[in-house]
Parts: sequence; structure tokens; C-alpha cells
Amino acid sequence: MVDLSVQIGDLRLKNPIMPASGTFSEDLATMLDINTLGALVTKTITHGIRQGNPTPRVCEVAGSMLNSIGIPSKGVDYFRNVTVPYYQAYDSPLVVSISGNTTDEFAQLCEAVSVPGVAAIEVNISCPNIEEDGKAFAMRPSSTLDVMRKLRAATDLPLWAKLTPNTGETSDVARAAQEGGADALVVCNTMLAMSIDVQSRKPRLGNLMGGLSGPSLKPIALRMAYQCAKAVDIPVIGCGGISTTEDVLEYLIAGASAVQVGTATFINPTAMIRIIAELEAYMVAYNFSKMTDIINSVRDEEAADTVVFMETAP
Amino acid sequence: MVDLSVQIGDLRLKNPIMPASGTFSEDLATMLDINTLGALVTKTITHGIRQGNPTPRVCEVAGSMLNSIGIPSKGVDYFRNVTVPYYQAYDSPLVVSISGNTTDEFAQLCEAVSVPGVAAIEVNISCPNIEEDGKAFAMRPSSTLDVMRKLRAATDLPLWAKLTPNTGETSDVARAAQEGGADALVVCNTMLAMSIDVQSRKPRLGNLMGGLSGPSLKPIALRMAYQCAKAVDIPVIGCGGISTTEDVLEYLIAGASAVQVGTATFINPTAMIRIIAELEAYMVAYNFSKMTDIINSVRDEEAADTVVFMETAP
Amino acid sequence: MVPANEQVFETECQVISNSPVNNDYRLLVLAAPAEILNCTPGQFFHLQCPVREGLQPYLRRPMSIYGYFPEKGELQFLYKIAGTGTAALATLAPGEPLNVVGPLGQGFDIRDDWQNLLLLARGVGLATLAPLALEAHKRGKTLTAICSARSPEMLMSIDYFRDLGANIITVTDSEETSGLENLEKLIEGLIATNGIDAFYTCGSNRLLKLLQTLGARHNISGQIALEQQMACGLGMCQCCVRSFQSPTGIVHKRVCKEGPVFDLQEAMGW
Amino acid sequence: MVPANEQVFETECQVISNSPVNNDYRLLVLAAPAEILNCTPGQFFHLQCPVREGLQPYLRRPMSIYGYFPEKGELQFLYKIAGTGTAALATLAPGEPLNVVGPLGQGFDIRDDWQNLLLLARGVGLATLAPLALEAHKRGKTLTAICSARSPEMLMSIDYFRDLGANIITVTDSEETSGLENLEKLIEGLIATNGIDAFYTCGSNRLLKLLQTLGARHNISGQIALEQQMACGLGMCQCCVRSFQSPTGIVHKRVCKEGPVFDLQEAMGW
Ligand SMILES: Cc1cc2nc3c(=O)[nH]c(=O)nc-3n(C[C@H](O)[C@H](O)[C@H](O)COP(=O)(O)OP(=O)(O)OC[C@H]3O[C@@H](n4cnc5c(N)ncnc54)[C@H](O)[C@@H]3O)c2cc1C
Ligand SMILES: Cc1cc2nc3c(=O)[nH]c(=O)nc-3n(C[C@H](O)[C@H](O)[C@H](O)COP(=O)(O)OP(=O)(O)OC[C@H]3O[C@@H](n4cnc5c(N)ncnc54)[C@H](O)[C@@H]3O)c2cc1C
Ligand SMILES: Cc1cc2nc3c(=O)[nH]c(=O)nc-3n(C[C@H](O)[C@H](O)[C@H](O)COP(=O)(O)O)c2cc1C
Ligand SMILES: Cc1cc2nc3c(=O)[nH]c(=O)nc-3n(C[C@H](O)[C@H](O)[C@H](O)COP(=O)(O)O)c2cc1C
Ligand code: FES
Ligand code: FES
Repeated sequence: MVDLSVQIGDLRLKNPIMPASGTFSEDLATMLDINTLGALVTKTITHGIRQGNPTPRVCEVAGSMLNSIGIPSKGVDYFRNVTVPYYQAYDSPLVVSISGNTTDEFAQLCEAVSVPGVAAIEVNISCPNIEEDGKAFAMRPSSTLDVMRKLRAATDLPLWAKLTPNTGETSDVARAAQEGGADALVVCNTMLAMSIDVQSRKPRLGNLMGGLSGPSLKPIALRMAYQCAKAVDIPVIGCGGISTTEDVLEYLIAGASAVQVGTATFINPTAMIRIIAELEAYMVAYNFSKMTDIINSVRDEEAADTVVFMETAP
Repeated sequence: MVDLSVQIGDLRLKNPIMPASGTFSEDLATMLDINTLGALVTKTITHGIRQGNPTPRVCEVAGSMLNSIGIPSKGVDYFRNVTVPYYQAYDSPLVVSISGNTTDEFAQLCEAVSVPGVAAIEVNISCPNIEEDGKAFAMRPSSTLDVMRKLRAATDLPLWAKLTPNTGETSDVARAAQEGGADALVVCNTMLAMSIDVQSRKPRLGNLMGGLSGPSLKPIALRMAYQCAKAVDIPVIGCGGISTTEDVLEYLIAGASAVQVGTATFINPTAMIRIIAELEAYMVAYNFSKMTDIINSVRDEEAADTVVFMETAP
Repeated sequence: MVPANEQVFETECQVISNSPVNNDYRLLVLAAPAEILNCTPGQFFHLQCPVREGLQPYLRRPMSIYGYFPEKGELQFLYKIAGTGTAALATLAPGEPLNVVGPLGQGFDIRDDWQNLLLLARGVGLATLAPLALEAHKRGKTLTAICSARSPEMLMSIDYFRDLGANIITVTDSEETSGLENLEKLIEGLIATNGIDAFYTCGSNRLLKLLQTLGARHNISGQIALEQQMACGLGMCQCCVRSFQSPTGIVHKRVCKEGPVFDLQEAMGW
Repeated sequence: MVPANEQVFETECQVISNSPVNNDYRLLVLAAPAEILNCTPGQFFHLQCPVREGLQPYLRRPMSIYGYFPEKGELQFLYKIAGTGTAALATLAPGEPLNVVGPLGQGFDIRDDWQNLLLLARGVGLATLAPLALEAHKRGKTLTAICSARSPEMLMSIDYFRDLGANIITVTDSEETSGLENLEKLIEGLIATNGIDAFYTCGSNRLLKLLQTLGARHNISGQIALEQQMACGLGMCQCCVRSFQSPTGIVHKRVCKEGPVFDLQEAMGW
């Protein structure tokens, strides 16, 4: 018998496969038994009600996509009154993704969602901090440390910090998040990108720019997950461009303890359950009994010592 | 008659298409008349002789590639004695790409390559600065300003600063490069990335990590080129993932005055001459007479004011 | 947990045929299992268009159900080549697989007390309205279909509607009969002679406005199928929203989930 | 500016045939213009493998020239399915286009004063050595080919070599004749009876070492064709380097430009 379960801080997940925030909702239950997933991660919510960005909110780029949804949110009350009760029917742990424009707003929301039925809070610190020139909290170690400390003080639930690839200081930011009290890191969110329609000369997204996700992001996000796994002691949850079981293995080997699947679900809504089945078959075929046989098994040897902290391409 | 020429500071290029550093050499003359190109950009050279990184130096990722060549170099003497004379046979301007581990080494090399026959110097400030925790000069505004000032003092030739995408401070770095004396910006170099072979569990590149180039990089590099064109007054030369004439138009519309074609030449060695021909045909078809009819014609309107300086994905 | 008629499937179907209907449109016929053919007119599928040299669509493409026939196990789409995805779709040969997700969204509603239905369709809109016509026929409704096109040769599905006993009126640009003024006169005529209980239309801003005006004037209900860029098609990503009038002000609804069929008066021009 | 024989072309060729030779290898025959068939044995082409559903190679794949026939306008490759690119190559049907870049690299050298040549080849190495055998035959050289394989059924191109009048010796793993010891004995025998002026081989570390030893022992020249990951194939990207012995110490050379054929004694094991 193979055991697919993984440990993320105090939380035991039945398998390492879960959806990425914003690419999953109750609606996926129309297609598959979401109770088979390792965890259930909500779209990021904000404290108040928000409409989100102008359309078009998505566009396709070579083998991947851009989005600029803009966190439309029904607010915290809807979450507590409707979303949490809905997920009571499932035993896969509910992870709520939250975000705020200021540290205080963020911390208040963190407290407000710390209700029974919520297993962990994923803090989307890849969103702009309007108190500090609009850069995302997770772009700098200092603002990361700051916001994580306040969030830590606001809840006793496990805190997962979701990092951004839009930084040159991945390792430092990861350490700051750990120091600030994160129980795990989710690595990573989308990469800021742009596309222009040559005919109309207009940006393809209503909001001018948006986030790159899908296969193009994978080598970048994998590099970050690897850097983070080397930099911190808390678990890393890999995210970015995963669409096959091989992609999952790449992240696990690089040091991630679990992974999130995002855009791939748009292409194949049943991708996650297929991956879970394939992962189990892989374990059997290669005689692995538990996930820790795979996690962090990268053969980086000498190379790792010299270039782990390299944050620039040659 | 359409005029494809563009102005990059004091330099007039016969057309906006040139190779990207490291993806071109004299060897391309075995395939096409390199004199048809807007400029001829060398692989980055260093002062001394260097061997470069261990193999494998390249690997393929979804629809793109990673490389970690590591700047093997025959040194400055070879450049002056062999390379410069070789290019005398061509009238397309010779642009030499240089790099150094320290500011002083960089500046010395900049002076040493300022010889007749060289039309401009592209300073690859995307390389690690060993004086400052190994981060690339162009990852931070301060180190960018610093190195650009020294380089400016070292030569009277036009200086093109080549930026890195491995930063969260694109606009600030662009302004620092301009302030430091750059005559143009090349936007951008490769994005730090990684790939692991699941069978062997080894990193696919001998050097563990490498730079992502090709189509996957395009939406990221285009966003940066757009940000830079908004942030500075000097010309921007777009680079990243260009393989079609439409890609070129996207960069020009976004504000780039010229572009560099890199990885696409590996896939289709004749890509650049095909693009030049197609660009001319496009101008004729759409009744444009000069490149400035296209450059910076993006219809970003209101959107631009609010989110140009956004450096994070929503 | 999910009611059977809300169940959505990801299924690999097999192409039976894929051939041009006229210069612009093609008909794709798939062999499909009965379980995915429990559809409502107006619903759509999300198609994973094939990857070809030089045509590499990434996201799925939404396509209205043109025909669903559980008895013979067939699923049909009527489509126009618009770009990469549909161009790739057009290369599919009989026997090749096509991965489809669906049926998706909310379809048209035919209230029992509605008898005289008016369809107003142009181009791809016919694809969306065809199964509605069939359903109306099955339920013994009286159907009038105003079919609009650039020119008489471009008119599609006329025979199909005629076989369903529909009263067909064709209007075309080349004959200068498709203008708003003429349409208004036509429809006012229909209302005056037989009476109309409901309007059904698709997509166009121009037709939306006209039917909204006529509907308000004569208190006639109506529904419209709308389009929007989609990623997931399942209601998860929030990218496909449009604005709608509601008692509480303007609200966003997801075209893939609350739509693609919406109340005519709630829909907003764009 | 570039001498005619150094000119490299990017050309769209047409597939004439593409069929299995045995369980592991396939032969691809292309219709090619004469201008690109001015080749030297040992040179290679860089192939843009086609894009298929689930098989989307990005970089080109290097492939030795198995045969080039300017008279009949044919270019041939013998290949083994190793991964994405070669799997995609195997799907090419007659009539389909294939974009090739070449001819590339430095081929084998047959010095006029060399008469008795020994080829030592296994697997894909045969593809590389086949045109050398033809050239040797044309130039009236005496050729011995030691062909190695897993088992007798896997031996390839035997008839081809035989038709060229080569003296053929086959060794296989299943018959336990392909071991180093046996090979050494065999070659020592050949040297003792007829004498050998030059060795030619490909790829394997094991064979390289053996021939280096024998070459040094008897002062026999030799050449080896090597492989390395490639991006540009033209000498521009510096990714395909290998280490070589040189009078000034260990140097890097580009397999695509200074190679793929190198002096046997300069080559280094890996
Ligand atoms: C609910 C619904 C039903 C539809 N039914 C039909 C139908 O029956 N027949 C038909 O021919 N067309 C239909 N369409 C439009 C069809 O989806 C587009 O023509 C198609 O997606 C174009 O893809 P492309 O790659 O060929 O074009 P491109 O322009 O290259 O597409 C680029 C991107 O834009 C999206 N896009 C482009 N046009 C539209 C559009 N009109 N609506 C939504 N997304 C779009 C594509 O999905 C893709 O992601 C329908 C659209 C929707 C939303
Ligand atoms: C000069 C030269 C001549 C060759 N001649 C032949 C031949 O005649 N017949 C034949 O079957 N094979 C030959 N090879 C090997 C052939 O290039 C590889 O088998 C092929 O590139 C594998 O590609 P893939 O996508 O199928 O495999 P994958 O393993 O998926 O390839 C992944 C990447 O690694 C590279 N790669 C994998 N194996 C090799 C290799 N051995 N050498 C260089 N790059 C490799 C690929 O090009 C690709 O970029 C030759 C290689 C070289 C360098
Ligand atoms: C349409 C869409 C919406 C997203 N919304 C959110 C969000 O609300 N909060 C968040 O943290 N990440 C959001 N993301 C980012 C994903 O969670 C994930 O980090 C990213 O897409 C990379 O993974 P992928 O390549 O597997 O999609 C969104 C991504 C997409 C494509
Ligand atoms: C093999 C390879 C080698 C490169 N070497 C250099 C280099 O020496 N100096 C440099 O500034 N950029 C170098 N680059 C980066 C390219 O110049 C270019 O910025 C990058 O590849 C993005 O463009 P592309 O997507 O068109 O390839 C190299 C890129 C590749 C693929
Ligand atoms: S397409 Fe994702 S919510 Fe409608
Ligand atoms: S493959 Fe580029 S130098 Fe050899």
C-alpha cells in the first residue's frame, strides 16, 4: 500500500494535490468528487465586496495565458455564511485565500476568517500594498516580514504565505515570511506580463497587464520553489504551470511537500484527479511507499552549494 | 518607398532588427548576408579568457529553452585583434556586449573595447556583481546607477544597458540606467529558471539553473519593454521571445524603437531576414512610410495612467 | 451531491464529419455518449481544439450546441473560423478524437404558457437557436424564425427550420432587408397579426436594443444568448462576466454559469 | 564571402518515405535540392521536427547524414526514437514537409595515403559511418567494418556495407562477441594480417578508449564522431562544447562547428 499523504505544518493532507487559488470553486463539484483532493483552496477574498477588473480579463499567449481578474469578492460575510457551511460536506481541509490593501485591513480579515471549518489561511501577499508605492508585500523582505508578523498575531490557524515571482529577492523574502510566522510557503503566484493586439493596438487585457500562468511559468516557479525549499525549514507548496504528473514530481523532487494545480484545470477540469491516480501508480511502479521518499530528493550535489543563492541568470 | 530605419541615440540603424547577444556570431554568415541586419551584436565578452559553465548547457522546456552557457570568452585581446577586423567587412554597426564581475573590471573592459570599428557598447548588467552578494547589477536601482556612472565615464561610445527580468523594480532600474548615462536600454535578458529530469533526479542544466528564453518569455519581456518605454526618454530595444513579425510589431507598438531576436534564430536561422522582409511588406500594406508611425502607438489611453507603474500581478 | 442534470463531463468524442456548410461556416458532427447529451437548447460545450503545426491553441473554445441527439449519439456544432482555435478545429478529420467539456451553462426557457415564439438570428446565432427551434417544435409551439445574413447564399439552416414547421422570414444585407427599420416593421407586423409571446436572439448589440424596445413596448418576454472570453467555462475563474441591470443596480454575472442565456431586459448593450 | 562548400541552407524538404528498418530504427528519405547535398561524410543536419498533439519539440534535433545523393536529389537519415523530437519525426508521412538546416560541421577525413580503413560502429553510429563507407569505396580504399549490435536481428546496414565491397565482421551482445576483449583481439588480428591505416568510430566511451589504446600502440590515426546537446547547430551559442586534449592543455571545442568529427587521440572520455 502506498501512502500519498503529506504533512504541511500541523495539517495532514490525504495527498499532495490541491487547486490553486482563483482556479477552483464549488463549481468544480459539477465535474468530479472534490473530496478526493488534498485540500480545497478558495479564490482570494477581500473584506468588502469588490467587482474586479474590466473585461477582457483573460487572453491566450504562446502555450499559456494571462489573467487580470482583479479579485472580485463577495466579502467576508458571504464567506462565513455561505462558503464555509458549503464546504462542511467535505472532509478535505478548507484553505481560505485572503488579501488586503493595507496591513491592518489584511490582519482584520485574517481574524475574521478564523472560524471553525477553516483549516488554514493562505495569505496572498502577492497583491499590491497601497501603503508602500503599490508594490506587492512579497516583493521585498521588509514588507513581507512586516505583514506576516501582523497576520501571525491575528490568528491561531496555520498561515500559508503565497509568494510572488515578481521579485529579485526570492530567498530573502522566503526567509522573511518564515521569520514572520508563516507555517508554509506557496510558491508562487503569477508573473506580471502583457500582450498587445497588433490589429487594434490595444492591450489584450482590459487592465493593461496581467499575470502569466500555465506551462510557460513552470521553469520560473520551479526555480523559486527550489530556492525557497533551500532557504527555509517550513514546507513549500509548489505552484506554477503544473499540468502533468511529471510536473508534480519535478516540484516534489525539488523540495516541495505538496503542489497546487491552477490553469491546467481550465484545460482539463479532471486533471487533478488524473494526477492523483497517476501519482499513486508511479509510487507503486517505483516501489515508493511514502511521499517523503520523493520530496527533496533532487541530486544537486556540489552544484547546489555554489549556486543555490544565485538570483540572476548567466 | 518605406523607410525601415530607426534612430537609437546617435546611431541610425537601417532597420530595427538585430540579433540578441549570445545567439549570434560570425558563423551566421554561413547562412545569410548579415549585412542586411540593423546591427551586429556580439556574444558578451569578458576581460580575461573564460571557459564557461559545465555541460549540459541547454535544455528544452515547454515551447522554450533554458541556457546556462556562462560567458565563455576569448578575452579582450582576441576581440580587438580578430573580431573587430572581421566585422570591418560589414557596414551594419558592430555592437559589443561586455560584462564584468566588479564595477572596476567592467569599466576597464568598457574602455578597452572602445576602439574604432565598434559602434556601440551593450553593457550586460544582468550579470552577477560579486561585490554585492552576487545579485546582478540590474536587479537594483542603486547598483545600476553606480555601475552605469562608472561605465559612462569609461567611454565616449553609445552605451546600451541590458536589463534583467529578475527584479521587481523594472521602472526604477530603467530610470537609474538613464540617470547613470545609458543611451538606450535593451529589455531584457533571460529569466532565471530551472528544470529537473524526473528519471535521474538531476537538474537538467550542468549549472543547476539557467535563463529562460524563447516564446515563454515574451509576455514578461514585452511588459518590461512597455514599462521602460514609459519610464525613460532614451530608446528602448525590445528583446525576449520574438519569433514572428507580429511579435516585432507588438514590441514596437509598446514603445520599443528596435528589437533583438535571440532564440528564434536557433529554430529558424533565417528568421531575421524573413522578418525584415515581412516588416517592409506590412508597412506597404498598411500605408506606413516610417517606423515612427508604429513605434509607441499603443492605445493604452486611461488604463496607462493608473497601472503603468504597477509592478505586481493581480 | 450534484443533481444529474447539472453534472458536467470531460469526454473524448470521435469526429464523424467536419465539413463546410457554406463559405464561412462548418458543421462538426461528433459521436458522443448519451450521458453528455442530456442538454438544454442554449447550452454550450468547451472544446479542446487540436494542436497542429503553426496552430497551437491553449485554452478551450466555447461553442454552442447546434444539435444533440441522444438517440443516435450525436453532438453537433456549427462554427465559423475566427482564429487559431477554430482554424485548428477545421482540420479535424473523421475518426479523430476531440475532448469536450459540457454540457455547460443555462439554456433557453420556454414557458408552458408561451405559444408564439419568435427567433431572430444571424450568423453563428443560428447555431445557438437551432436546438431551441427543435425543442419548440417538439413541444408544439408556433415558431417564426427571422434569419438574417449578408446575402441569400449565406443563409443557413433554412431547410432545418422549415422541416420543423417554422414560419421563415429571410432578410439579407445584399437585398437591403436586414436593416433595423425593416426588422422593426416586420416584427411589429407579426405582433399585430399572430401575437408573439417571447423573443429569442443572440449576440448582436443592435438586435438586443431593437428587441428590448419592442419587448418593453408590447410587454413581451425575451431571452438572449451572450458571448464573452472564457477560460474555465465552469464558473470558477470569473473572467467571463458581463454587466446586467438588476433591481439593486448593475451587477456582474458569469456568461458561462448564470448564462450564456439571459433575460432580454436585464442584458446591457456594449 | 563564405566559400561555397561552407554555405549552409535552411530548406524545406519533402518526405519521400519514413519507415522502420527494424524494431528500433527508422529510415527517413527526403527529396532535397542538389545545393544542400554538397556534403562530406560525418556532417549532420539540424532538423525541425514536426509539432503534433502531445509532441511539441521546440529546438531542432541534430541528425547525421546517413545518405546524400545529389544525382537523385535524396537526403537520408537513420534514426532511433529517443524522446519527443524523434517520436514526432516518426509521425512524418510521405509528402509532408520537413525543414532542415545544413549541411553542418566538419566531416571525416580520408587521407590519400591511407588505404586500409577500419570502421567500428554500433547502433546510430552506423548512420554516421555509412556515407564514409560509400566515399571510401568511391576512392578505392579497402574497408573493414566491424558492426556491433545487441543481437543479430538488430544488425543494420550490413547489406549496404557488403555492396560497397567492405569486409564485414559482426559482433553482438547476445552472442557475447561484442566485448572489449574480443574486439581488441579482432582488431589486433586485422592489424597483424592486412595492416590498418585509420580507425573511424562514433560516440561510445568504451570504443573510444579501446581505439585510443590500439591507435597509440600501433601509431594508427583515427577519427571519432561525437554527440552533444545542441541549440543553434551553427557555432553561435557555445552550448555544445566538449573537452579535448591539446598541446596547451584541455580546451573546449564546439561539437557542431569544430566537430562532430574529431581526432581520436584528442577526444576525451566522459
Ligand atoms: C457561449 C458561447 C457560444 C458560442 N457559440 C459559437 C458557435 O456556435 N459557433 C461559433 O462559430 N462560435 C461560437 N462562439 C464564439 C467562439 O467561441 C469563438 O469564435 C472562438 O472562441 C474563437 O476562437 P479562435 O481561436 O478561433 O479565435 P481567436 O480570435 O484567435 O481567439 C482568441 C481567444 O479569444 C476567444 N474568443 C474569440 N472570439 C470569441 C467570442 N466571440 N466569444 C468568446 N470568446 C472568444 C477565444 O476563445 C480565444 O480564447 C461562442 C462563444 C460563446 C462564449
Ligand atoms: C551530430 C549528431 C548526430 C546525430 N546523429 C544521429 C543519427 O544519425 N541518428 C540518431 O538516431 N540519432 C542521432 N543523434 C542523436 C539525436 O540527435 C538524438 O537522439 C535526438 O536529438 C533526441 O531527441 P529527442 O527529442 O527524441 O529526445 P529527448 O531526449 O527528448 O531530447 C531532449 C533534448 O536533448 C537532446 N538530445 C537527446 N539526446 C541527444 C544526443 N544523443 N545528442 C545530442 N542531443 C541529444 C535533444 O536534441 C533535445 O534537445 C545525433 C546527435 C548528434 C549531436
Ligand atoms: C484566472 C486566475 C485567477 C487567479 N486568482 C488568484 C487569486 O485570487 N489569488 C491567488 O493567490 N492567486 C490567483 N491566481 C494564481 C494561481 O493561484 C496560481 O498561483 C498561478 O495561476 C500559477 O499556477 P498555474 O500555472 O498552475 O495556473 C489566479 C490564476 C488564474 C489563472
Ligand atoms: C544560448 C544563449 C546565450 C546567451 N548569451 C547571452 C550573453 O552572452 N549576453 C547577454 O546579454 N545575453 C545573452 N543571452 C540572452 C539573449 O541575448 C536574450 O536577451 C534572451 O535570450 C531573450 O531573447 P530571446 O527570447 O529572443 O532569446 C543568451 C541567450 C541564449 C539563449
Ligand atoms: S469562464 Fe471561468 S467563470 Fe466563466
Ligand atoms: S550548438 Fe550552438 S555552438 Fe554548437
